[in-house]
Amino acid sequence: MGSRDTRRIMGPEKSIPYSLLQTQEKSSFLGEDSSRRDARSAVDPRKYFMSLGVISQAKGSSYLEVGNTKVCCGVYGPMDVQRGSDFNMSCKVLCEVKMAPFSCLVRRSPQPDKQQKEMSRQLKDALETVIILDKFPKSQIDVYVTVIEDDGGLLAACITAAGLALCHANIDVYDLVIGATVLWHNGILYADPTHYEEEYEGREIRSSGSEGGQLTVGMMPKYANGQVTLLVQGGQVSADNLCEGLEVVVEICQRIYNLSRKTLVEYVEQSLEENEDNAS
Amino acid sequence: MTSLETWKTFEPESYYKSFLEKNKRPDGRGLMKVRPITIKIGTVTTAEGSSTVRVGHTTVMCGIKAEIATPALRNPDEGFIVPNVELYPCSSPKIKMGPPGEKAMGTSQFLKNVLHSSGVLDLKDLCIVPNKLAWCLYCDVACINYDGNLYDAALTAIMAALQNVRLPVVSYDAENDKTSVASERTLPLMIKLMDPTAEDESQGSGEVVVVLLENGSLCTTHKPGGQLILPNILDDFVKLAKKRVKVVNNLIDRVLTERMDTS
Amino acid sequence: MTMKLPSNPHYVDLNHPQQQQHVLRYNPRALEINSETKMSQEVAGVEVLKVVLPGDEVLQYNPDRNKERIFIGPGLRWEDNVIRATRPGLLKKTLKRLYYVDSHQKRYIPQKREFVIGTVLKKKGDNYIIDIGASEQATISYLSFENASKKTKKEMKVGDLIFGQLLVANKDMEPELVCIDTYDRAVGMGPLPEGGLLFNVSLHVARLIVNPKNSFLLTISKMFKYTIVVGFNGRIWVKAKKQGEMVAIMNCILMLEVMTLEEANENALRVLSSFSQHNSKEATC
Amino acid sequence: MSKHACELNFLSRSDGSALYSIGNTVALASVNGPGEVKKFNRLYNRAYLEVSYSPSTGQSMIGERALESVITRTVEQVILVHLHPRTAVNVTIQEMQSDGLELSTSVNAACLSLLDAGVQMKSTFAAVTCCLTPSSTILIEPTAAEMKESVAVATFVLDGQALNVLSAHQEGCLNAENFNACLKACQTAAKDVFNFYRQALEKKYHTCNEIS
Repeated sequence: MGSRDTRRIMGPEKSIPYSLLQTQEKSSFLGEDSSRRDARSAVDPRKYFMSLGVISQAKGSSYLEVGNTKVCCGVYGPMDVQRGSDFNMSCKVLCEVKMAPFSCLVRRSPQPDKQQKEMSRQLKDALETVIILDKFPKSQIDVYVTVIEDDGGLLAACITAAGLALCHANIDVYDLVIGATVLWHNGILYADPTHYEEEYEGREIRSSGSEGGQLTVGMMPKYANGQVTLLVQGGQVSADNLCEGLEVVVEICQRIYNLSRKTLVEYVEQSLEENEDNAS
Repeated sequence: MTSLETWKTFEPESYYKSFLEKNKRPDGRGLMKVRPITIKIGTVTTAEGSSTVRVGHTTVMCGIKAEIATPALRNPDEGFIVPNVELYPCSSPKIKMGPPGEKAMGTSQFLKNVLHSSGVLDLKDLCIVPNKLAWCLYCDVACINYDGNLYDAALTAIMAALQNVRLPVVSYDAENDKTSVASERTLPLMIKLMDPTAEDESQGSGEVVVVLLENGSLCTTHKPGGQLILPNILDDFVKLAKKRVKVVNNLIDRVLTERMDTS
Repeated sequence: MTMKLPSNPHYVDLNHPQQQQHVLRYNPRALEINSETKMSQEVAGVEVLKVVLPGDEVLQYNPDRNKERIFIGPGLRWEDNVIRATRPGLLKKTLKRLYYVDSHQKRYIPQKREFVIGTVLKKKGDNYIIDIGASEQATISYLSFENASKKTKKEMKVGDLIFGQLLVANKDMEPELVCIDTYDRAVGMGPLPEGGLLFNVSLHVARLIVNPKNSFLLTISKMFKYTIVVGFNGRIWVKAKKQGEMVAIMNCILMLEVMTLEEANENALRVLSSFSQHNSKEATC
Repeated sequence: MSKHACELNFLSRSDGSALYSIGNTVALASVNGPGEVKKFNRLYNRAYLEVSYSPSTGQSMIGERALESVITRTVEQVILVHLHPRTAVNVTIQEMQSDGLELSTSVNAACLSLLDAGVQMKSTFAAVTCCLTPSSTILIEPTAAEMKESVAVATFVLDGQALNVLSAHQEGCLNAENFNACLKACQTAAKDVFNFYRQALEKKYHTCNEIS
């Protein structure tokens, strides 16, 4: 587990996850009756649950559940830049995605690894185009995302959670940013894949030239009738499949967008009522 | 900034003193009253055992991942239990990115002491085949919202998660040294019903943590410096903790029984 | 357990407050102005009461109840009508009812009006930055030297030694050094000439040898001619004709750190006499 | 009560140092008094206290860091930190030989080195470790072997004046009465430690300064 980590309690030198010892029975992408494992049709996304104000001391915070993927995001409002960094007119966005050790089937070491760094960088790119940066010169916004459980569509969930938390922190944004993921598996497009499907697709051998891949999009549905802020695509997909996939993703983002707008509006109404009754 | 906050930032002492005179706390609680606790079990499907505990605003999630390891030479028939606390920067402005700070390390060490001295889990039960195979339980406590009282929340979370752990059956045949692990997780852990509860009181500069077992015996006290206190104050803490032990334990049992009949 | 040292009149052990009294003698006029530290007589019978640890209760003092006034010197703290010690050391009481704790320290904490030896670190604008061994560096303006003026600036290189008095020294401000007294006279202060030897001792040894009643330096002066400057920050500068003599003097003074004054006296004589025979032998052959 | 031994002013380069041992646990503590402080931990109204503890064998792991934080918070409560703002006091403790009593030896060594350095303090403090054997007798300052079979181990740091509890650390399970009994035993034992401090300091102040 890397160098001896002196700041955490150490277990035995070598310990292997028991899943390696389990007999790997032949697993298929689809369930028995050729529908998806969790009995969803190819296009409809998983169940979404959103809530705001989870962290009391954060300027803005949100908690998002996409099926089993659970993500919590805290935004710490425009604060002055650390000493020593030079002056710039636009605001600096600092993103950090942290995955809890128990968030995947195989325990991840709590020390930061490549995937988390890469995801932080991608989230930073997505958010830098969303926040109106020159509204906060000489300042810095910290966005911390904690992944409690990863069951597929992680980057999309992080983007949606960050978008909600930014709005809750009432930081000026062009529009509420939403993330969505689609997956191709031998020609068929599946929306909102689970971790199992992603894993299965990732292990697929590409030599036979069969179509397959995954597309994650972060977009702002309403601003200037739809702007894509981030597009990450892996695997081999033909051009027209990609365009068709993009339409499906835009349509999914639209539906999530309505849901998150509803949550935000409800939250505002609820806090208004609270102000009234403790004001009266 | 409302006038209250300006007062708080400029003269913190007088702000807190005004509350202490009426022996209240800024969030309206009496000095001795404890924050409401809510416990949920099995909240993370990827972990063998998991729990979410909210003590007032402090929200803590504990996930237990089991792995197989060879037992240490010194005690060949014992498994491992490795508690660790991760204080994520998202939980409070005071916590910075980077390796665990003093607070996180102190709490991890505290949890290790409690688990070791309370004898809640006998490490021998974790052993599958002496000096060959043993379970190693990584109990990671992730703090989502840090608002003080981390000791109590973390300990309750681990206790609840330990009782929610389900391990697969492991069979090992000696000749061809092959271990096979059943696919579903069935086997619960043998928890000796003495789950400890921490009662910690932090008044401004000092904090006292008293951990009590169900039969009222004291399993860990931890007072790292801070305010000088008279010995009899320690007894008040012990009485206070006794009251709370019952409250928290039947809360965990209730949640466990609900879990039993649903699953 | 009060342990009384034989307080024979001629013995005066020096400590901060005493030292200030000792300093004031140089410029009598300054005496009247400075009414804050009560002048205690020349031969003050300083009564050593006992060894105290921090937190020991020295005495109860309630301003409205007991009438006579007492003074609290360094190392003591008055808190809700009880005087407690804050430093380990010998509790001492002068005749003017001034209580203080004389403790052995190596770390110098700047006190007002104390003489210190500093080394020049760098020149900053019209100030020199001087290291006096305290937690912050002292500053001295180029004007605070004898007959210094806008035009005739005192040139000091990095590493020069300077002997000055602390004009400003408290916990909230950076210490400031001056090399002139209230009449703009140097009175022995100022940059130290080349060729001396600087060494460090703990603070109580420095205070010990400066005490006028202490004949230790006189016994050394019987053997060699030397000039010596003692700073209260534990730095001592010695200059004699030959390098060997300077080292001998240094060793004699360093003996004080570990043994009592009488032992140091005898050993010093022994060391110096063997040193001088060695010189005379070398001179003859 | 196992034998205490101490040597003050053991190191020449540090402002205050003490080599202290209880039984065969030996700790060397050295203090560098209110000195220069690094820029980022400069506090405008008080001294910055830094304690670094290194064990006798191996690298300092999380256990040693927890010990460091306990000692820091204990010493911070006793030193008059407001007298020296914008300075740093660092206490370095090196465990020379450990036989179970790491915490109490290093706390006492730290106190002695602070006394040697003459840092201004509210009061002295002393740590006493006791353990409860299965036959519920209380052993003061046990060796590592005795601690292994004992049911519970408790360490109390008490202040010099009213023997109040400054810090407490207890492991192993015991009921409330035993806990109080342990506390009482430690308080009586602490008196001897304070006398030991007094003798050490008196020895130091009588030899050097005897001027007649």
